[in-house]
Amino acid sequence: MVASKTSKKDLLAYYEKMLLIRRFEERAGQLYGMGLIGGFCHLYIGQEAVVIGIKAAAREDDSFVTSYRDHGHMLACDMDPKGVMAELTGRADGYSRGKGGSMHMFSREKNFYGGHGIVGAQIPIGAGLAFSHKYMNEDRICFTFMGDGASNQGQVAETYNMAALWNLPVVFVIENNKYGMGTSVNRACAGETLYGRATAYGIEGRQVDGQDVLAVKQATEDAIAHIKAGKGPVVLEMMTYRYRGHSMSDPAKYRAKEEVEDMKTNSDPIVRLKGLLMSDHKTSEDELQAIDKNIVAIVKEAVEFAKESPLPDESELYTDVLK
Amino acid sequence: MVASKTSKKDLLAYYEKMLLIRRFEERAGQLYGMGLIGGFCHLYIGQEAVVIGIKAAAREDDSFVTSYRDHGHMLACDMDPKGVMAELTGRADGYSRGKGGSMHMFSREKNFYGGHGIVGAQIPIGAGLAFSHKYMNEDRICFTFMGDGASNQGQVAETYNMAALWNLPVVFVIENNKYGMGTSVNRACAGETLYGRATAYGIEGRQVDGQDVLAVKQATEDAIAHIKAGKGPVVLEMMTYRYRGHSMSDPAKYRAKEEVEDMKTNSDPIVRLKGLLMSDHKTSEDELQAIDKNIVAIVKEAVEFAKESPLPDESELYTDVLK
Amino acid sequence: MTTTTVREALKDAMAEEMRRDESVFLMGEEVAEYQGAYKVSQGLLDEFGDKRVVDTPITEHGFAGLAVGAAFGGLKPIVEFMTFNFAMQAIDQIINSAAKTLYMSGGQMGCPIVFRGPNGAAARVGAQHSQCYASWYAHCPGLKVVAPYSAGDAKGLMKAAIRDPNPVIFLENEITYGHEFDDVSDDEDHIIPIGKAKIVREGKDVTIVAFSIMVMYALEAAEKLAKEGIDAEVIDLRTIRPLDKETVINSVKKTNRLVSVEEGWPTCGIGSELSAIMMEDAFDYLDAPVARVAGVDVPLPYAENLEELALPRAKDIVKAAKKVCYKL
Amino acid sequence: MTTTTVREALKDAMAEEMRRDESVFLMGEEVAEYQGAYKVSQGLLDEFGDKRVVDTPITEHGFAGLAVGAAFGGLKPIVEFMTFNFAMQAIDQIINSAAKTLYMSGGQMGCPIVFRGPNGAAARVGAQHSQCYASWYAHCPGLKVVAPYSAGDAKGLMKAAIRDPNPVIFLENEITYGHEFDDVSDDEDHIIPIGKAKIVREGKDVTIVAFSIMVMYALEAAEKLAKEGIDAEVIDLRTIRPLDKETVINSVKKTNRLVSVEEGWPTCGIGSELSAIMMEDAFDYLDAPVARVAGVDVPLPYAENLEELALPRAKDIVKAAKKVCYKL
Ligand SMILES: Cc1ncc(C[n+]2csc(CCOP(=O)(O)OP(=O)(O)O)c2C)c(N)n1
Ligand SMILES: Cc1ncc(C[n+]2csc(CCOP(=O)(O)OP(=O)(O)O)c2C)c(N)n1
Ligand SMILES: [Mg+2]
Ligand SMILES: [Mg+2]
Repeated sequence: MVASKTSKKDLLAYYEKMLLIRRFEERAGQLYGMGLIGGFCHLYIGQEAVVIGIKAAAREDDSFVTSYRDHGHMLACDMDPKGVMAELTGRADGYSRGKGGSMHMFSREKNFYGGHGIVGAQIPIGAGLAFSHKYMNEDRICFTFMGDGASNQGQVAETYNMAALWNLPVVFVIENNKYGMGTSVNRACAGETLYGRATAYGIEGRQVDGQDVLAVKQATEDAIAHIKAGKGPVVLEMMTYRYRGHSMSDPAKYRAKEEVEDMKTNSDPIVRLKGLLMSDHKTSEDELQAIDKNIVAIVKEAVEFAKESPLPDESELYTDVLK
Repeated sequence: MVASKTSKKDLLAYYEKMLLIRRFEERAGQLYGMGLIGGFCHLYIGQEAVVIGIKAAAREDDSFVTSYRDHGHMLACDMDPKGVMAELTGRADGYSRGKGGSMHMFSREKNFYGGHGIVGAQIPIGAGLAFSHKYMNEDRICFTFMGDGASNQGQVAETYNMAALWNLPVVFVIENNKYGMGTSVNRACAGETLYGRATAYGIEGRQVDGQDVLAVKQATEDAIAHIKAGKGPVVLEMMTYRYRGHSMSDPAKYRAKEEVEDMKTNSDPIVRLKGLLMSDHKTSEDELQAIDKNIVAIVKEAVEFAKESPLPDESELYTDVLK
Repeated sequence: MTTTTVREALKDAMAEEMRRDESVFLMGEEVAEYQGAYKVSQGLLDEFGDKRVVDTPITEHGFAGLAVGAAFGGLKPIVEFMTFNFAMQAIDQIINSAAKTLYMSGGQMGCPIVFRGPNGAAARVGAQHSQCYASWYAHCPGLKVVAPYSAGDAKGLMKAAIRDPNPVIFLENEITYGHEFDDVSDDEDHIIPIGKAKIVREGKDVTIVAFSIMVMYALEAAEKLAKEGIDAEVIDLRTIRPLDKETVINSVKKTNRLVSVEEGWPTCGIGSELSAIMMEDAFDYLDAPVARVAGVDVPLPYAENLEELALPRAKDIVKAAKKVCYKL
Repeated sequence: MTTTTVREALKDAMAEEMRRDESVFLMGEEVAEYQGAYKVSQGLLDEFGDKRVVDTPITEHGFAGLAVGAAFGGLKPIVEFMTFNFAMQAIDQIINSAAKTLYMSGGQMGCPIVFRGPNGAAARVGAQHSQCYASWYAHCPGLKVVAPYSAGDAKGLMKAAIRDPNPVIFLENEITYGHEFDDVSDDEDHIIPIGKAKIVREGKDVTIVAFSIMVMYALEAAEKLAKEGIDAEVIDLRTIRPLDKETVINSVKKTNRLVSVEEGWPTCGIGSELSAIMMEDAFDYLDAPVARVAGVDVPLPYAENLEELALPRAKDIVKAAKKVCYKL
């Protein structure tokens, strides 16, 4: 891990948040298995350091937008785990009142703009959010997340071009978790790197160890400085990994068990941060266990809430089509 | 101009073809003014060396596909000027029996696959032709043309990726004529070069003086060698210029008269080749005038043919919807 | 009331709304320095500057998506498609992002945006440049779809569309851009409500429903029919979604006959929908089956004679009206 | 006849045609190594190799366009869209390049291609993944549009689609992939002609027209209606374009009543078209107005109860049938 100039307090906060995502999603996976969550459910487990490292560097009013693999981003943005879980179960108290589901949640209050189900669609949307920030002189940045598979979509290239031409305050975050569904990045993506495609448009870019929350934070700080200096948008290619299948229905037979085990053992972002906390900051097992317990309680509460929340009223079928 | 290893005979053939395109289009412009051609009509005048230089290096059975600015490519592919002109006037003897018009002509026999009106659409189509050539072990290359404006379209990036991944025998030819309609390339295209966007996908690319038919020919030969050596697709960014407006209805006020005059005076592909023919190959004015006269006659004949060809029979309205 | 062209009416509507609301901006290909491919945005760059009148690269999918994001971010984009044919490249963002997000967010995220540009056939521009998208967009919940004919309606509806908190598809017509009308209000707050049809000619024998440039042919047909003793009522739908059933039904209650007219292809068209509405809500008032007049079910040909045959003209409407009046 | 699932029937059809014709190949996301997102292409990579079963990047617009080019070049591509929702990104190539080029070339350039994949709602996958595109594609000349229900029809029509020299939109249904049918022919040359509807249940009191999974609900409704003394005839359209008017009209001549059923939204839907056809060709045979059963006119909600309410079910069909029989 990159040497830590970050305070113990902050590190513990990141640890707590990453753990929240992990535990929250583990429970979501269980609820899916129990039939309480339906349709698609894409878990973020393994990638937690990416969104937490970015959030650590971002300003509270910076905007976030991502794909369907979005629970981690919502929790990182401090959206209420209860509301997220209730949406997963399709209940009235969910963020989208049960009408959106796993892939479609939003919180204007927390500057989280979805949750988008069409691969690639969120990328011009993110640039558009950045456009609006700039237009309104808000001094906000939009963090726009995409997968390695998504980075092949034409609208990504179109967006790079516009973002560069118009000098938009946007950081494109490619979460390169090595697979787009069952297709490994080398079978789907020509060229040396994914960020290099943005470089061709004059956009600053680099690869980052996405399993190291501090490396992510540092890279994000650099990106923010670049943008604030008026030098234009930035692309960060986060090298990361998803432990689970693409969605709950994917047995993930396209990769060796060893590959997954190796990542879990040697590159887990939570384990790594835990190690740092213990070695450099003398954090005790007890301290960490207290956090863990707290997280488990929060998640449990969210699950209870989500189970008890009622189904949306039938009249909801017809509302929110138009304003 | 690049030093000429090309025979006088060949040079004269290029000269003749470039002149055919020029005179043909000048007449087409006139017919448009007279109301004999309707709708859109995009002239290629000024860019003739690009398609002729490429055709000079290509094999006869290589396939060509381009946008709506396509008359030059048809004539380069040896399509009959009569049939092309008759299509422009919307007559029964046109290549598309009057149903396609300026933007939509095809000749399987001459390996010309259109003529496409949607900016960017021909690029995956060209890669698909290359895919079919490879699939059928035909040893043919597809030359896929696009404008600078078109090069921003997302499907271009998508196609670069697939062409590189699958090692398709395709040469992407960007005709960078400095404008996409009224928008100059620097207002529409971020990044240093247009070919550089393909390089990011591992595709070989370079810029070429598109006003020099021999430079174009040489670059094309190199590209073909690259492909035949199994090294993958190539992109050539042809630096060129269109003298006329975007289409017949464009007064082209977005650029200085001087800019156009400078190109016409100092970089005209026909004038340049003529100079070479006279200086290095001792071609006489008489020889060249004979060619000119012949071309004028061919074009005149095409115009007469197009004027006399009947309108399509009314029953044609209903045919060719399905096979 | 002022006399002006549809082109100017649209431009005036945009300019007035941009003056009124800082968050309104226009983007699209050639809208700024070129003053619009069809000059609808003439003068806007001069008045509002390049922050609010934005030339885009030729990347419809990308800039439509970017505009949706800008709308999510609090702005009110007007997106010009050079023609609606090119919006097919962007239609995923229009339907999946702009139209569906309000619902998918349980009402939290609105998308106030106008997608506008010429729709349908111009003159001799061939099959790829001439499609009418009215019925495709009409099909989709979460959108409003507008297609005015007169300059006054174009202005009033454009202003309504810009002020509307929902995504609005605004279908213009290239041929009518230059047509003059004397129905244009000078009142900067004169809004024409979306969702209301207009009776443009009263009559008692047959109802002819049309929209966009087809209203012109419907009126021409009505004149011809009058000479033959048939008194046609002509309704300009103006809005395609939500469709003003009430006005159409009330008219049919009087005339007992309906002819629908559209430039687009017939199958699953607006005329089909009108037939279905008549079935459901006016079956007992019909003295004859509804007749559809629509573009011929082929890609639009380039040749002058074929193009003329492919598109609905007054004579086709006359024929259909006579048929439903059993006078053929 | 063999009993098999729709999934296997589709796979067998593709495999047989690929054996028969070297120029047929399959491309799409996850069709090869993953064996298909919904396993429709299971085993094809093994048998035909990666030259003919091609995994693509997630670039619908690009690979659809590439496939069109391959078709122009002499191949017969089958393009799988993981779902038809994602084909919206590619729809310009489908309509402007695949459907229109034959006409624009005066008959010179054909585009023999099949675009296939699941259409409409699966289970709880939300608004962006559940749209039915039947009416959009039905609208457009130059295409054939097929949407079978049974495994036998799926196989026979898929074979017909692959052999067809025109672009065919082949709308499958995710939920029926696993459904078994005993109507599957083993004859490798058993083709079901595109453009022919099928009477799946004979009856005399009311005609119910459906396609794709809605046939299942229509049959269920017919059983329920039988118990209430209403004898329904159920027609499976199978092909949406060209629509087999004759079979529908002949049925209505007998029953004098029509209920149309589709999962998609009602406006400008297939039901609207059927209403228009009835107006034009069977008005005098109707004893009641045509009733439309369609998906509720909203983006599809995720919540279990709302989703169930949004989609047409047997009870909705029963209700509509009783209404047109004046037994409600
Ligand atoms: C346009 C579109 N095509 C296909 C899909 C189906 N799909 C959903 S996620 C996915 C893989 C995306 O992979 P990647 O971008 O790497 O993101 P990850 O899932 O790894 O986070 C695919 C093919 C879709 N939702 N949208
Ligand atoms: C998808 C699409 N968008 C817009 C247009 C309108 N249009 C036609 S040509 C053109 C400019 C293209 O410029 P470029 O690619 O540089 O080619 P050039 O005309 O210079 O040869 C535009 C905007 C179109 N035909 N298709
Ligand atoms: Mg991935
Ligand atoms: Mg250009």
